[in-house]
Amino acid sequence: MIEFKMPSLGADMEAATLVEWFKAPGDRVERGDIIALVETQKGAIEIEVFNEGIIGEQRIQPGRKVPVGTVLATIVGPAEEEASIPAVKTTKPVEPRPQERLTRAEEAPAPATPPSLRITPAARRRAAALGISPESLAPGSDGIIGLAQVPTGPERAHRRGAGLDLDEMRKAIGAAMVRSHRDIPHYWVMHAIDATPLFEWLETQNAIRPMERRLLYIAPLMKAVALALKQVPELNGHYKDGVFRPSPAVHMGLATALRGGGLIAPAIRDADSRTVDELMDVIAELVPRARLGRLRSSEMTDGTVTLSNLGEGNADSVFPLIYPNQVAIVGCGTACPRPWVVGNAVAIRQVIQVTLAGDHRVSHGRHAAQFLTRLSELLAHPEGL
Amino acid sequence: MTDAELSDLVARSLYAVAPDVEGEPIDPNKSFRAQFEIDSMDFLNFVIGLHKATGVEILEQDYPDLQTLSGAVAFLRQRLP
Amino acid sequence: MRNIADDRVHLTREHAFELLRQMTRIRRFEEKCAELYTQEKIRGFLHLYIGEEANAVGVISTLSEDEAIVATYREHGHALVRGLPMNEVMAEMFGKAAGSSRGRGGSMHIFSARHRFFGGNAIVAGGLPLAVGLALADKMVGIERATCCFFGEGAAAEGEFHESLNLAALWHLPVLFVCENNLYAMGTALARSQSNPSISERAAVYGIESEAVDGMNVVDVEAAARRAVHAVRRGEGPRFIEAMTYRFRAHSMFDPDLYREKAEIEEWKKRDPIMLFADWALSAGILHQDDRQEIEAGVAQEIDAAVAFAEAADWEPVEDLVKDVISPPETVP
Amino acid sequence: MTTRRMTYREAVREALRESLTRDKRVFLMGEDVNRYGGAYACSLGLPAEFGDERIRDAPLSESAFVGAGIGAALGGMRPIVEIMTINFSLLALDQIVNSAATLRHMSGGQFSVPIVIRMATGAGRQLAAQHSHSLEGWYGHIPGIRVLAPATVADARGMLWPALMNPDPVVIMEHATLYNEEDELPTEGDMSVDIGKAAKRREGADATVIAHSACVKKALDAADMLASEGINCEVIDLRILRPLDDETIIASVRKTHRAIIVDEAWRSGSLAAEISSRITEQAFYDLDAPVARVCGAEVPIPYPRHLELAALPQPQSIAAAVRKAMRR
Repeated sequence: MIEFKMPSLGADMEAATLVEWFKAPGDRVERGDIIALVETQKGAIEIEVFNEGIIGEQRIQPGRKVPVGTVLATIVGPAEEEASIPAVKTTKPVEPRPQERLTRAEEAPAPATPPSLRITPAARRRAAALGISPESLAPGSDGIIGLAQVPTGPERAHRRGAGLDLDEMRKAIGAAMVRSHRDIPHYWVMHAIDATPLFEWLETQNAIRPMERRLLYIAPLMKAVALALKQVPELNGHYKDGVFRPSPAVHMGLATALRGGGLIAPAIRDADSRTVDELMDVIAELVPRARLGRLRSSEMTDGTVTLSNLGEGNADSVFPLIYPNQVAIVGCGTACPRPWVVGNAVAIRQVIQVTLAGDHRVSHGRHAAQFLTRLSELLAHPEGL
Repeated sequence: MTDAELSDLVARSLYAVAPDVEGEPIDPNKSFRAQFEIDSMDFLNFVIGLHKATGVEILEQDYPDLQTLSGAVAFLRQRLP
Repeated sequence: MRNIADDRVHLTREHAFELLRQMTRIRRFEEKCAELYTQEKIRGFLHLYIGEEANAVGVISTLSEDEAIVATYREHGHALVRGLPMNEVMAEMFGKAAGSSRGRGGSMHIFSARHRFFGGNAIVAGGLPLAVGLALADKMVGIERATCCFFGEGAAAEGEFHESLNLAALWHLPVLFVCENNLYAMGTALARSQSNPSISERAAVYGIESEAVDGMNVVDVEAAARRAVHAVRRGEGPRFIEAMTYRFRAHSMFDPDLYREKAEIEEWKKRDPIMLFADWALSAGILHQDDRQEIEAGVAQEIDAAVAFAEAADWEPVEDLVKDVISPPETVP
Repeated sequence: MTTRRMTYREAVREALRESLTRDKRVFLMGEDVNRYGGAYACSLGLPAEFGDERIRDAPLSESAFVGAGIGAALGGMRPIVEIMTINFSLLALDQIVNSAATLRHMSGGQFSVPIVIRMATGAGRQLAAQHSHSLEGWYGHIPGIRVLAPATVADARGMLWPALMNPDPVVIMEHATLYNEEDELPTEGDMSVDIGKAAKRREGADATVIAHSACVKKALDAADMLASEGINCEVIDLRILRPLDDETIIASVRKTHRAIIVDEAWRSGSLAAEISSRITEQAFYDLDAPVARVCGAEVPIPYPRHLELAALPQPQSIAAAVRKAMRR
């Protein structure tokens, strides 16, 4: 049986009204016979049949408007009295789809300045690179902030927090932490680690090293943290637009306090694959530079995780907030002598309380525990770092 | 070297590692850390600077003697030939 | 065998068979296209040539293979007679990459460089200047051959028609202009648009020898074309043929044919060029009933194969969308 | 290297002579190119050297002779078609847009149309509203053709041959006020120039002035005026209007942070509008001032001298736009 359908007579024809049947059920039709008249938006058109056979059922009665492709009637083929022949297939052609839009709308940045502020795009960018808020800049006489109104670089810096407006930095830290607190579902897991082997190893190392090659404990600590993170990819990377992207390398932001109250976390790239000595060199070069506001933009933005070490003060432990869009931060308290169970006895050991803050959208406590366990193993054998 | 010269040398070494505090007066009996937020990294660089300027060997166990301006001057006076 | 050297028609059995076969190919091919159109296999505009087959067949059978053809958007027949494989033409109708224009042109823009078939021009009269230029190139280089340009009578209202006829006559260029006068420019009857309905008379005022011929009679068309094309090749300047013909179908698929009387169409259908020629050839004993069946069977087979080919062919990848807007950089000095 | 002084007109003529000599497929066709010597006398003397066939007078049938040029190109020739002014080219627009520009793509890459179409463009000679317009931007809109605008004598001399060797249709816009400009050119050697890149006509750090054709000279005059005020302009000569050389434009704007586009054509929907869009698309964060445009007034070009001058970009108006971008 063949289905005779409302034909498509033009790309702009969507439907038509059946006006009249020229053939009745039971009539024999030949290829090319006119069998009906339909009314389109362009006028009445006679429609022809492309098969031969006998009209079966007429499903649509005159006066009805139907879309293209609607079955108007059935036609029984000549050799079809008993056997049934499959209907003519009228599958639609696979239309080549227009290129799909792969780009997603970027997360709209929160307006950093009130709309009334008139600042050129180039000036806004330079200000951002210098960590300067546009509102703090004095516009030119025409009320516009252009490149001419933005300091050209750190050399214009004033004392304390040279090159950096610490008030502005405070605001920026505040904004980032508000966002962190608002958007990231944090959890914290803390573990006390016996770091005595680390300090003993350092003491022997530094005793035999020339002064310029001496190590601070931050260098092996960072190496150990980086290696431990490598084992738990859920703690190293970025979460953005609902998607977590783990990072194959560990670029470790090092939270660095600035004299005068600022805080900055320049990234040390590939912390996991550098030697302890290399890390020491990088930190020694980076920290003074950070304090002068002479960081490179990549160092400001490339971190995949952050290490916050309060080891120099008298803090037992720290519960840090994750720097968005990272997914974890490691906080270390001050190493201090504590009673520690060794075998069946209590001994005095140098203990560091290490806290891992994680993003619950990406990881959970078990990941943190894995990390802390691994870190503790690594610190037990500092010579292996 | 006079104490005044040694004091000047210590100050210059400090300013070298923390140029952002250069010119600020130094309280001779207050620790650098408390006055200028000098951390262990700055301190290590400071010690290296003193060594380079004077040739004096400084061990880790000497570090506590070098936490203040007056302590550092006394240490150097004692070690310098 | 195609005989292009003679300026008279020799109706051998072989030649008659070929004339009938070519007209039948066009007819059946287009009937199939109409069907495929209603099934949405073919889209866009589809202008059928049914009723006018004698013109393409009569004229093109007098041309050599290297003589350029410029045609219009109603050019399926011309492409097939010129020798473009039906598979390629059908794939083009489908918009497939195996089509003669890689599927980019569709029904209105069939091109083939290797057949010197220059389209497929959907701007009425737009092809005339191109034909003049092709002939100019031949003349400047010294190649003695004709360029054949087909167009409808609607083109005679365009400035490009007059400019081109003037140029061809002025420069004595080897162009054969063939006006297929089917009496309607889309829905406008000739008498409603032209102060003088004789197109051949217009050509004559440019000093171009012109002739009106019965476009429903393939032998008459071929005879006129033979005379004209030989004169053109001999360097006698352009010639003009006005073939009086009729399309049996509407202008395009989506056309209710409001502008002409059914009786008029029926009257013309009595002069169906295929029927006329077949009846004559049969009664004259040149062809036999078996020949007709052989032709129909062969054509049906060719069409089935072409549809299968087009169905199976691939679409051009979307990545190639902007390919060939301009030449690839490596070909640019 | 020895040089000699020549006008833009002579440069065009030399280029025609070179092309006709180097390649037998080349011929020149257009209104009054033979007996008259060309409306702008570019082909004066050439018929005696190359004959009537190759310096071919055409009737006033822009559509037919441009179309015939396209046909001849399809037939293996390398035609140069001259259209007297860009206003008249509108009569041939059907052939340029519907045939020359489409044939390659529409035929699935089977045909190329190696035609060169030359036309005079622009205002400045009191020829009023039907001989003075700058419609280059319209041609710049069309994919499938290349559009050149020689602003210097060297470009007038050197663009034609590479244009002829290009397999695609090339339109060359010769500004009517430039024909009498003079410059020194080498007496020998290959004169061909690149027809893909824009050119930096003046180096500067403060603002980028982008111009083409006759406006390049005006932009350079403006830059001289501004230099005495301590403003250093970079002047870019577009040279090629399609495809636009984004790279050169954007690199300059990234450096200067300011862009001023000079275009003799009407502002609305202009080439200047296109360039402005590209700058904001590609260099938005580098901008220290809104992109500025100095365009022709939106009127049919009037006949009287003072009104015609007022309708066109001038060095003073260009300088004013630069000062505004500098917030001076």
